[in-house]
Amino acid sequence: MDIDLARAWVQAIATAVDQHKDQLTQLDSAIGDADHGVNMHRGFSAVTTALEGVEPDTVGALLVKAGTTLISSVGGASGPLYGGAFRAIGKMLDAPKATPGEFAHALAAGLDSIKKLGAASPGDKTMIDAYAPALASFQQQADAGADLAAAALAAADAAEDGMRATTPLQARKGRASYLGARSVGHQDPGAASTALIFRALAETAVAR
Amino acid sequence: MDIDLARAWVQAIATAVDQHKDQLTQLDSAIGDADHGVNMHRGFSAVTTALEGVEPDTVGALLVKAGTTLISSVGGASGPLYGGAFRAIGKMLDAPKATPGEFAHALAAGLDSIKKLGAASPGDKTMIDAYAPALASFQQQADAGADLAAAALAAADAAEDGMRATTPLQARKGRASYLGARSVGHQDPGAASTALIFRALAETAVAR
Amino acid sequence: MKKLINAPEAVLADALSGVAAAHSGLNVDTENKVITRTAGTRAGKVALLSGGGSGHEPLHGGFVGLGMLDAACPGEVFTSPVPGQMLTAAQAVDGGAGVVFIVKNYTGDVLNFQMAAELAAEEGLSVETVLVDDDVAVRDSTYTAGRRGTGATVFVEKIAGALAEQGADLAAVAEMAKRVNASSRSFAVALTACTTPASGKPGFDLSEHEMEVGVGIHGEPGRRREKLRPAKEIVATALDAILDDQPLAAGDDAIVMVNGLGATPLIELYVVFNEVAQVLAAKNVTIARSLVGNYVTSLDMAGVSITVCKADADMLALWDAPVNTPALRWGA
Amino acid sequence: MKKLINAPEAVLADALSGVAAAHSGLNVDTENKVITRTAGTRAGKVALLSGGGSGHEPLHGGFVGLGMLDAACPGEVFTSPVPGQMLTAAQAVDGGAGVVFIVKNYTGDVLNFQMAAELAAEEGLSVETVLVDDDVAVRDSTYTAGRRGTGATVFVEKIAGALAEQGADLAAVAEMAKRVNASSRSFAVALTACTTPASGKPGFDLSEHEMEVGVGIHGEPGRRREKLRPAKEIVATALDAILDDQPLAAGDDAIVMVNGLGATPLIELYVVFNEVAQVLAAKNVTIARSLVGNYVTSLDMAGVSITVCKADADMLALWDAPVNTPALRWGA
Ligand SMILES: Nc1ncnc2c1ncn2[C@@H]1O[C@H](COP(=O)(O)OP(=O)(O)O)[C@@H](O)[C@H]1O
Ligand SMILES: Nc1ncnc2c1ncn2[C@@H]1O[C@H](COP(=O)(O)OP(=O)(O)O)[C@@H](O)[C@H]1O
Ligand SMILES: [Mg+2]
Ligand SMILES: [Mg+2]
Ligand SMILES: [Mg+2]
Ligand SMILES: [Mg+2]
Repeated sequence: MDIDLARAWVQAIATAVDQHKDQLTQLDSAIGDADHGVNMHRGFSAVTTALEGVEPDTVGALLVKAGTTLISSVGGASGPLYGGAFRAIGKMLDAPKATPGEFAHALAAGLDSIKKLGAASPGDKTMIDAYAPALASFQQQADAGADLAAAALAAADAAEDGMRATTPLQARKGRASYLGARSVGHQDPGAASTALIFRALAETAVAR
Repeated sequence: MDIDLARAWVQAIATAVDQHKDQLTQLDSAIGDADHGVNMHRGFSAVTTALEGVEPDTVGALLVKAGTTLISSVGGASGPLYGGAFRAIGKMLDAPKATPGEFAHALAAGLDSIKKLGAASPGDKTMIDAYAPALASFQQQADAGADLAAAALAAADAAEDGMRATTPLQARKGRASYLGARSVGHQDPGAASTALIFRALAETAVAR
Repeated sequence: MKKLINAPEAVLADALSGVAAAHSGLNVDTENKVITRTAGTRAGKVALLSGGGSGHEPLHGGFVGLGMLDAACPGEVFTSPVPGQMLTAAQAVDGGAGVVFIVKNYTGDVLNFQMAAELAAEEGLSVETVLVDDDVAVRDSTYTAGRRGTGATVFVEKIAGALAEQGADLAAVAEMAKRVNASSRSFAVALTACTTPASGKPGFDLSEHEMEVGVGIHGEPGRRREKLRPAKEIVATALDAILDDQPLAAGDDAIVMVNGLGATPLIELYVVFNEVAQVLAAKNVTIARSLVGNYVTSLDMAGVSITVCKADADMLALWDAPVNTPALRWGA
Repeated sequence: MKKLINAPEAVLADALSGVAAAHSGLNVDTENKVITRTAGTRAGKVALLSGGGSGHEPLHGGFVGLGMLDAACPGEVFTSPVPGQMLTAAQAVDGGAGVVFIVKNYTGDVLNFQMAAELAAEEGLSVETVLVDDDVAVRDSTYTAGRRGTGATVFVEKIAGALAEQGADLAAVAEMAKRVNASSRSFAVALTACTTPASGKPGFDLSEHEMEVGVGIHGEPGRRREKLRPAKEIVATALDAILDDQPLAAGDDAIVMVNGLGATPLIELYVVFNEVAQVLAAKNVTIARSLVGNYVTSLDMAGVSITVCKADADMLALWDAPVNTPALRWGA
C-alpha cells in the first residue's frame, strides 16, 4: 500500500458508493431509516473534494483526512463508525508505504475502533459482520506472504460472504434492532457498504 | 293529501334517503364535499323521531314540524333549503286535508322559499332543476283534474328528468360552482335528493 | 379509510370530549356542540362567535379564548352547524354589547348563520354578521356563490378579537373584521385528496405526479389539475393569483400565513414559506408578521394554502395584542 | 413521491431559510446548520443544546427560545447532525455555565454527540449529556441499542429549559433532564409509512386495514403489524405498554402528550386524547398538563404517539414557567 494506491482506493469507494447509492438506501429502507446510501454518498463526495490537491507525506495522513472528513460530513451511525475506522487505520500507517502485513494491522485497528465506538459484536447484524471476516481473510493471506492484491481479493470475497450472511440474522444493534425478529430476512446496509469498501480495495490493488 | 298521507310521505322519504345515502354522498363527493347523503340521512332520521307520537291537527302542522326539524338537524346548504321548503309548504296547508290543487300551491311556496333563500335560478345545477319541473308537471296534472297519485307520478318523472338534465350543466351555485367548468358531467346531489322526495310522494299516493 | 377514530358517526362527539379534556380554558357543551371560554364574556365586551363544519381543526374551537373568539359552533365534518347551535352560543356569550358572527362564505354556513341571526334578533340580541371570502381561486361574481372563506378567517378572528377585547363596540368590531377580510387573499394547492369519515373514500384521485390547483378546504377538487411542480413554481402561481387580486406595493406590510391542509409536514411548510418570503422581498413588501403551521385544515389533505393580508398599523397592533387560545397564544 | 419541495437535496437548506424568515427570535446559521436564540445566552445561564435528524419538525428548532433550548442542530432528514455542528453551536451558546446536550438515544446521535462533547471539552467547555430513551415499544437491554428517544424529548427540553432559565447550575439542569426522562414513557402507532425525500418511496407498505404498532420516528416499521382497530383499542394497547413499564397510582399527576406523526388530522388527535383521558380518569390519575398536536413528527407519517410523564410538583411548576419558542409558548 502506498499513497497513490490509498488515494485510488478512496476514489474507488466513492465511485462504488455513487453507483450503489440507491441500493444501499433501499436496504436501509427495509430495516432502518432509508438514508444509508445518501449518507455514504454525501460522505465520500466530501472526501473526494477534501483530498483534491492534498499531497500527504504518508498513507496514514491521507486516510486520517478521509476519516475526519467522513465524521464531519456523514452524520448518522455510519459517519462516526467509518470515520473513526479510517482514522484508526490511518494512524497505524505513518509512512509513505506499508506492507500487506502492516496494512493488515492497520485494518485491525479500524475494526477495533468500530467495535469500541459502537459496542457491537459479530453476529449483531452490522458492518462488523462484513468487516471481521474480511480482516481475517486479509490477515491470513498476508501472513501466508500474499501480495496486497491477493489479500484484498480474499478480503473482498469474505466481506461479501459476511454481508450475505447478515440476512438471516436478527439485529441487536443500530436501528434495525428496533424491529426485533422482523429484522430477520433483510441484508444489513452497513455490511453492504463495507463489502463495497473491500471490493474497491481489491479492484484498485489488482489494477495496479 | 291528508295528515296520514303526509306522514307516510315523510316516512317514505326517510326510507329512500336511507337506501340512497351512499349514492347521494358519492354524487356530492365528485363535485362537493361528500356529505349530502349523510346530511339528508341525519335530517330525516331526526324528522322520523320528531314526528313519533305527534298527532297534528293539520297537514301543515306536520310538514312545518318536519321542516323545522330539518333546519335544526341537517346543517349544510340543504338543511335550510329543504327545511325552509317544508315549512313553506306546511304553512299553506292549514287544514286536515288538501286537494291536489291546494297541494300544488303549497309545493309552489316550497320552491319559492328555496329560490328566495338560495338565490339560485333554474339551470344553476341545483335542487331547483329537479324541483321546478316536478312542480310544473304536478300543477299541470292538478289543473287538468288529476288525482294526487297521478299528479305525483308525473311530478316524480319530471323530477328525475330534471335531475338527469343537471349532468351537462355547469354549476353556478353551491359548492359545485367552485369547480367551474369541471362541474360539467356530474349529476347534482341536491337534484337527486329532490327526485327521491317526489318519487316518495308518488309511491305513497299510489299505495293509498 | 384509515383513521384514528372509533366510528365515523362518533368522530365529532369524541373529538369534542377530547377538546374538553385537554383545555381547561374552554367550556365544551357537548350536547349543543358549543365551545366557549370557561371565563365567560366580560360584561360590556362584544362577543365573537364563529363556526362551520368540522375537519378544519384547530379552526374554530382552537381559537376560542382571550383576545380571539368567545364561542365556536362546530358542525358535522364539512357541514355547517345548525342555527340552534349559534343561538345557544350567542345567548351564552353575549355580554350585553352584542355578538359578531364570523361566517365563512359557503351557502350552507351563510344560510344557517342567517337563520341563527334572525332567531337571535327575536331573542333581543344585537348581531352583526361578517362574511369571510378570501379565496382568489374562485372568482367573485353576483351570479355565483362568490369566493370561499378560508385562511383569512384566522386573521379576522385574531384582529377583530383583539379589538373586542379592548372594549370597542359592536359596529367597530364588525367593521374591523370586514376590513381584515377585505385586505386578505388566499390560494391553495393540494397534493392529495382528503377522506371524510362518512364517505370513507378520497374525494378525488390524483396520480403520483399531479396536484390540484385552487382547492378549497372541503375536499372538493380544485380549479384545475396540473403536473406537480417545485415549491418555487407553486408559490409563484399562488402569489400571482393573490397579488393580481390585491396588489402590494413596495413598502407595504403584510401578515402572511403558510398553512398546512392537514397532512403536510412542517418542514415542507417552511420550504414554502421561504419561497413566499423571497417573492415578497423582491417586491420590497415586508412580512411584518407570519404564521407557519396547521391552522385551517382539510382533514388528511396534503397541501398548502397561502394567505396574505395587506396590513395597516392598526391591524399590526391588534395582531400583537395578547391572545390565549389552544392554537394561538402570545402575550398572555 | 409528492412533496412541496424544490429538490430532495435542497429540502434542509430551504427549510432552514424558511425558519430564518419566519422567526425573528431565532438566529439561523444556514452554513453550519445551527439554530440559536437571537437574544443569545444570558451570562451565567446553563445552555441547552439538542439536535438530531430533520423530518421531526417542530423538534428541535421549533423549541429554541426563552425557557427551552438555546441551540438546535438539525441533521439531514433522519440523519444525526455531525459533531462540528454541535461544537459550533456549543461555542455559540455557552454562557460560561456549561452546556447540556439533550440526545435522543439512537446510535448515530449518541456517537456524533459523544464526539462533539469530546471536541467541546478540548475547547474548554463544560458539557453534560442527557440521553432520552422513552419509547417502551423497544425493550431496554444491555445487549441492544436500548430504547429510542421520542416524545419525552419535548418534556425534557421544556422542564430542564425552565430550570436553566431560573439560574440552576449545570449539574442541576442535567439532573432534572434525567429525572424527566426517567419519568416519561412513549408508545406510537402508524397508519401509513413516511417517505423521505432522498428515497422517494414509502418505507413500508401497509394495506387499507393494517397498522404498524410500536413504530419509532424514523419511518422504520414497528414491532408488529396488526389489523387497524378503533381508537379506544389502540389507546388501550399504547397505555398498557406505557403503564406496564411505569405504573401510575391513583392520585398521581401526569403530563400527557398526544402527538401527531405528521399527517394526522388534529380532530383525530382529540379523539385519541379523549380515550387517554378516560383511561387515566378510571385510574384516578390526574392529567395535570397536556399537549395535543404535532410536536415530534415523522415527515408525512399518519399516526400518533402517546407520551406520559409521571410529574412531581417541581416538574409541574417548571412546566408552567414562561416559554417563548415557535412551537410552544406561554407566559411570555
Ligand atoms: N453499534 C453499531 N456498531 C456497528 N455498526 C453499526 C452500529 N449501529 C449501526 N451500525 C451500522 O450502521 C448502518 C446504518 O448506517 P446509516 O444508515 O448510515 O446510519 P443510521 O442508522 O444512523 O441511519 C447499519 O446498517 C449497521 O451496519
Ligand atoms: N344556492 C342554492 N340554491 C339551491 N340549491 C342549492 C344551493 N346551494 C346548494 N344547493 C343544493 O344543495 C346541495 C348540496 O347539499 P349538501 O351537500 O347537503 O350541503 P353542502 O353543500 O353545504 O355540503 C347541492 O347539490 C344543491 O342541489
Ligand atoms: Mg440509516
Ligand atoms: Mg355537501
Ligand atoms: Mg357540507
Ligand atoms: Mg439515519
